[in-house]
Amino acid sequence: MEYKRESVLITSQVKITSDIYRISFQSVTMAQNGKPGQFVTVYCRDGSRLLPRPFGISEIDKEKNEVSFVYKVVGGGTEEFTTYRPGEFMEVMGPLGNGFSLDGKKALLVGGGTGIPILLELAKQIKQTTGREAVTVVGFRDETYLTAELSKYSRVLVATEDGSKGTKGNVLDVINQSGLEADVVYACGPHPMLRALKNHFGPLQVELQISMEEKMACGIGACLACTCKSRETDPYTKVHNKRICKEGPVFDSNEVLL
Amino acid sequence: MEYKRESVLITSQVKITSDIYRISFQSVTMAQNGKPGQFVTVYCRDGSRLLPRPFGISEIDKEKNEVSFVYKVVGGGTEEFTTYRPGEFMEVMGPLGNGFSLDGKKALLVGGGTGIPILLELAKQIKQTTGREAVTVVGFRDETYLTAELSKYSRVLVATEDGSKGTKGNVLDVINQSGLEADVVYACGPHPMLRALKNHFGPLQVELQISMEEKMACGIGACLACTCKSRETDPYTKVHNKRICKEGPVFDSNEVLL
Amino acid sequence: MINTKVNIAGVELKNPVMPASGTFGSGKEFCGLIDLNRLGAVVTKGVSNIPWEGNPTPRIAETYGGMLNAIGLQNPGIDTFIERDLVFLKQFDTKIIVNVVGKSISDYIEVVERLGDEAVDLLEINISCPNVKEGGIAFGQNPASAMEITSEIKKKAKQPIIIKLSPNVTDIREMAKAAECGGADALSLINTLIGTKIDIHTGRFALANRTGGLSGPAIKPVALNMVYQTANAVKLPIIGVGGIRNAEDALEFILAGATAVEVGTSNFVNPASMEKCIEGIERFLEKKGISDINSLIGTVC
Amino acid sequence: MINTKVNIAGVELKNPVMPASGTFGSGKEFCGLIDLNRLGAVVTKGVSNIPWEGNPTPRIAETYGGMLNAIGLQNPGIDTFIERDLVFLKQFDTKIIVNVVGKSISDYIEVVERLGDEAVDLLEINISCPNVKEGGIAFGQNPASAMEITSEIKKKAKQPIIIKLSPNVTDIREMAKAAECGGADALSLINTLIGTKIDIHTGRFALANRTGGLSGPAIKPVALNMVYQTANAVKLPIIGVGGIRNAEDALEFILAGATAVEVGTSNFVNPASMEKCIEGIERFLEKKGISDINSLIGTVC
Ligand SMILES: Cc1cc2nc3c(=O)[nH]c(=O)nc-3n(C[C@H](O)[C@H](O)[C@H](O)COP(=O)(O)OP(=O)(O)OC[C@H]3O[C@@H](n4cnc5c(N)ncnc54)[C@H](O)[C@@H]3O)c2cc1C
Ligand SMILES: Cc1cc2nc3c(=O)[nH]c(=O)nc-3n(C[C@H](O)[C@H](O)[C@H](O)COP(=O)(O)OP(=O)(O)OC[C@H]3O[C@@H](n4cnc5c(N)ncnc54)[C@H](O)[C@@H]3O)c2cc1C
Ligand SMILES: Cc1cc2nc3c(=O)[nH]c(=O)nc-3n(C[C@H](O)[C@H](O)[C@H](O)COP(=O)(O)O)c2cc1C
Ligand SMILES: Cc1cc2nc3c(=O)[nH]c(=O)nc-3n(C[C@H](O)[C@H](O)[C@H](O)COP(=O)(O)O)c2cc1C
Ligand code: FES
Ligand code: FES
Repeated sequence: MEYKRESVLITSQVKITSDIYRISFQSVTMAQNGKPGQFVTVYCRDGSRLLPRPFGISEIDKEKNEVSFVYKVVGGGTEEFTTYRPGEFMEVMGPLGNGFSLDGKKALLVGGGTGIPILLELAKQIKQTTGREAVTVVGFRDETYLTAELSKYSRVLVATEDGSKGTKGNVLDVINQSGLEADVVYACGPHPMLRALKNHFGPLQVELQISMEEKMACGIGACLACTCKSRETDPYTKVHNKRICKEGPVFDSNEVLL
Repeated sequence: MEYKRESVLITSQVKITSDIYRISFQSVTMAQNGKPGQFVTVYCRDGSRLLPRPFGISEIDKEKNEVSFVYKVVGGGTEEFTTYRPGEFMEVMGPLGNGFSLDGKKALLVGGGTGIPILLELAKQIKQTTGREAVTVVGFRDETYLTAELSKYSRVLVATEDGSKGTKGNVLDVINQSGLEADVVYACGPHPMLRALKNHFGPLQVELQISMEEKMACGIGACLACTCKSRETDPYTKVHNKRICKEGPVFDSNEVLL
Repeated sequence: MINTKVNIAGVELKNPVMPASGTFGSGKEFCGLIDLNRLGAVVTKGVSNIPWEGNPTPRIAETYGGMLNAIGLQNPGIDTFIERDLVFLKQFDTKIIVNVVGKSISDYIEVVERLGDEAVDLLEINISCPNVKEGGIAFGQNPASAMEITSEIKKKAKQPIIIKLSPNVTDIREMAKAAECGGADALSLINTLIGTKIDIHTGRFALANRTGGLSGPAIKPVALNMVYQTANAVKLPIIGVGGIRNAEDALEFILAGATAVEVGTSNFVNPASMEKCIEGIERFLEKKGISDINSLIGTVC
Repeated sequence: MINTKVNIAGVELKNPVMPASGTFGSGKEFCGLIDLNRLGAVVTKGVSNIPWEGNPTPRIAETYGGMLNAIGLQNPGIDTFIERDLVFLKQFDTKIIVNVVGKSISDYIEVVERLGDEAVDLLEINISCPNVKEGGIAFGQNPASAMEITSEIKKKAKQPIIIKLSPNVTDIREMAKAAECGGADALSLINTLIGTKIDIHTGRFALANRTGGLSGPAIKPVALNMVYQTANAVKLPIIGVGGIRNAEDALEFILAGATAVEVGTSNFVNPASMEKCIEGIERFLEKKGISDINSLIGTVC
């Protein structure tokens, strides 16, 4: 088994927008086994919060054995994480889930909100393995983030709802306006965005890999908390409920109900 | 009302034995209103621990508005407190309870275990107000602490169970051996010690003020968690259950059942 | 202007937040810590016809996210209560709810009758204390007994009566319906869940009474479900109690069907809990553009 | 040498610690995290006669010191279970306890009969799941139904049967006695307490199923009390469940009268919980100079 639960050393914690932070930590297991699209779960120090918080891996440095994720403060757990300092330890399990499958085809990356960070490692590995830069379309409400980092590995197009940066509108508006095409689309973001992408690329017969979210308890496939309705029967219970933490979080968009 | 619940600035945290710490913090209310024998309650950060932890005030610096208490690590709460650092804040309520009554009489101070620290402020105030040094008898299992500080304000006699320092035995052995006499005895420590003191000084008609402990929830007299059996009816419910947090923690030894 | 006034059996509270019985005494000790005038009401510690001594100590024990208590209803009895506590409480601009306890129906009635001509707004009849041998929960775990005591008290009570229910039952709706049939004007729930704790080092129970009542945030999901179930089973106004720490918790109970809420254990954790709750509710209504809190009651879906 | 072996209805466990049903799958996912050979037994997720889909998501919600779940017993059914999960579990040097669920008595019996010739040590009959409409808790809140299903299953079972009780009852002792009368060989308790949570921002329940089962350290005092009450009401061996996090918690249950314990929610908080529990128990016995864990069972006073 490739995942472990570890007490990991925090190497950096950076506030990157008003409510989004990036935290990096050291883990041989997670750095060496981790893939873009996989996630880690983080355990709170405060005993009143029991369940692990899942976060997609945003960057992997195999040489330094360092893994990063980017999180938005939305509740007690993420609030707590902002107090962690480099040099301290935190409890993490990973790498978990399946991750994106990279096959060298012409790729388009699409992200919205907190779905954006995981595209970073993906863009990096696509560039490293294929030598080509993918196109990345990212949508924000107003405040943008990570676009500079993404630009190191891909051509970045931005949409903001209020039009303060890039195209006014959403990622679909950018895709339509720029007439973006691809052989495979990787997407992570809110359900409405994923649904719109499915409606757009489905008829075009373009492969669409989407990353899904659901509340989790175990994070490793044992509790059946995090299922989604799937077209095929799931390998575990032979019904049509795939586990997002195990068979996912990345699914072919044709495979799951959105 | 003289007590307040406040977020107080921690000014120092010192480890004084293998498992005993002193923490000092700033509070105008507690420094200005606090008396020897009164206590404060400290609230944990970890949400799984709800109830305040009571600690006797060990020192008060009215000029610096600084208050200290000394605590032994016995469970989750006190374990947590050891991680607090100067410059951080902690939640404290106080000053609570009645405190010792000082009346200028010839005093003997007797303490055992974690009952010792509160004698420090008491010894100091006795010296300051009467100009005379009281005698302080302190009993330990093995590792001694605070004896140097107590010596600044009183003549200190030590008992250790293993005989490693001072008299081998307990505080009563010291009192008997040294033939200590007094007009008033102030005592804080385990029940067996308090009982022995009562048996010794009771027949001699010596006033004995003892500080009691009980599990507390409110710390301010509202919940009736912390009662002890009393000879007189209590002012609150008119039965015979005085509240240690309100009518106490200091009682005349004749007043309460030990 | 936002309306936070709610109505329990004809009594208007300026807001839906009040202390849970037994966690606030009669308010005196909290006086310098919070402003009693801010509260929708004050609910007093349980009062009996004569003084009660309560249980031996230790009476409480902390548990994970909660606490156990077995105070055993120590109280000064109705005489001292009227002379002292009620006089004290009347100074404040808040409603007064007296929690009534007894060993027998006639005990309860004695207290209720003594309060008949006093400036008390509501009576909360505690048939759910798990920490006394007679009375208390004995009435609260059986629908027939609950109905009987309710109707007997209702005959004599000059103030509207709130029946406080125990969660230690198979179906809270049956108990609620029994109280409704007996003539209750309102319900409050939940009292504590029966629980215990053992000190493995001594091999003894942590409480002198062996068992106690579990309260605090740990029990909130249970309380919230019972309030929801009850709100859909009876027509009476409901006061939600159990683990409420802040406005978010209070609003959950209101959405589940409570007209008002009581804050108990959280008063020990932070005496400012109730005030924060009230402010938080106001802020929530403002932010959401809801002009009347009553429009939220029971709207969960 | 210290003895940590305990005996449940004739089956000897190397130590009293095992996972609670539904929190450990059939063990596969925990394989790289802990050593299954260390466990006294493995208790599987509930298994039914045919595959069950379970409830819609969200199926869980975190609560203060606990969690709610409404998985709804999704499982592959007995065929896949025997072919895959049982084959997997047989590799390990630990006892196998299969948690059995059904919508009707005959559903339960079908599963029990299918397991008759399998290498299963004990059957845990789940009559206490609060998250399914039929079956489950319907049998677990009524003594007569509990007795009936127990005796019907007992007639067909080749392995000893453990009846898993629900805490959502007025008097757990009555339910325990009913199971005992029906022929149960052992009892396990508690399953989850019914609870709910509301998202005040959306005005909707946090769970698609509206209500769920509350588990985790929050409920430990309730579970411990029920184990204590039950141990004093019946002669059957008891497996204690509810909020156990560590050796101290486990020992509390043993002092209260449990012969063994199940660790549930804590497996999510720290997969190493059970191993730590086992080590902690060994250390405690050594330190206290207790040579046999059985001498501790039910000794609280
Ligand atoms: C596979 C996966 C990858 C994710 N990657 C990221 C990421 O890269 N960056 C990021 O900011 N967020 C990510 N999320 C969402 C993130 O897990 C939640 O924002 C976080 O758990 C909130 O914790 P909290 O304590 O602050 O919030 P609270 O609302 O207080 O949490 C309460 C409970 O709900 C759960 N929860 C709340 N929101 C979510 C959610 N959206 N999805 C799943 N569980 C939730 C928490 O884990 C916790 O158990 C991801 C979620 C999943 C499932
Ligand atoms: C008036 C008073 C003054 C005290 N002064 C001191 C002091 O100066 N120095 C010192 O080291 N200790 C003192 N104590 C004891 C101190 O309160 C406990 O050691 C402390 O609460 C333990 O907390 P914990 O979380 O580490 O232990 P845990 O055992 O985990 O605590 C669990 C619960 O039990 C309570 N508790 C545990 N032990 C005691 C105890 N002995 N008395 C009351 N409640 C307890 C805790 O407050 C908490 O609610 C005093 C107690 C009282 C009542
Ligand atoms: C220390 C203590 C004393 C209590 N005394 C009473 C009481 O006298 N009468 C009563 O009806 N309920 C009493 N209760 C129960 C509370 O009013 C309330 O129903 C319960 O604690 C659940 O709410 P909480 O979780 O907010 O504390 C008491 C609770 C505690 C913790
Ligand atoms: C996610 C989850 C799934 C569960 N599934 C089952 C089940 O299939 N069968 C069963 O008898 N109990 C089930 N339970 C109940 C547990 O086995 C246990 O009785 C309960 O959670 C209390 O223990 P805990 O506090 O240690 O979790 C489940 C509990 C959880 C949290
Ligand atoms: S979170 Fe447990 S199966 Fe996915
Ligand atoms: S702790 Fe509440 S009365 Fe003393």
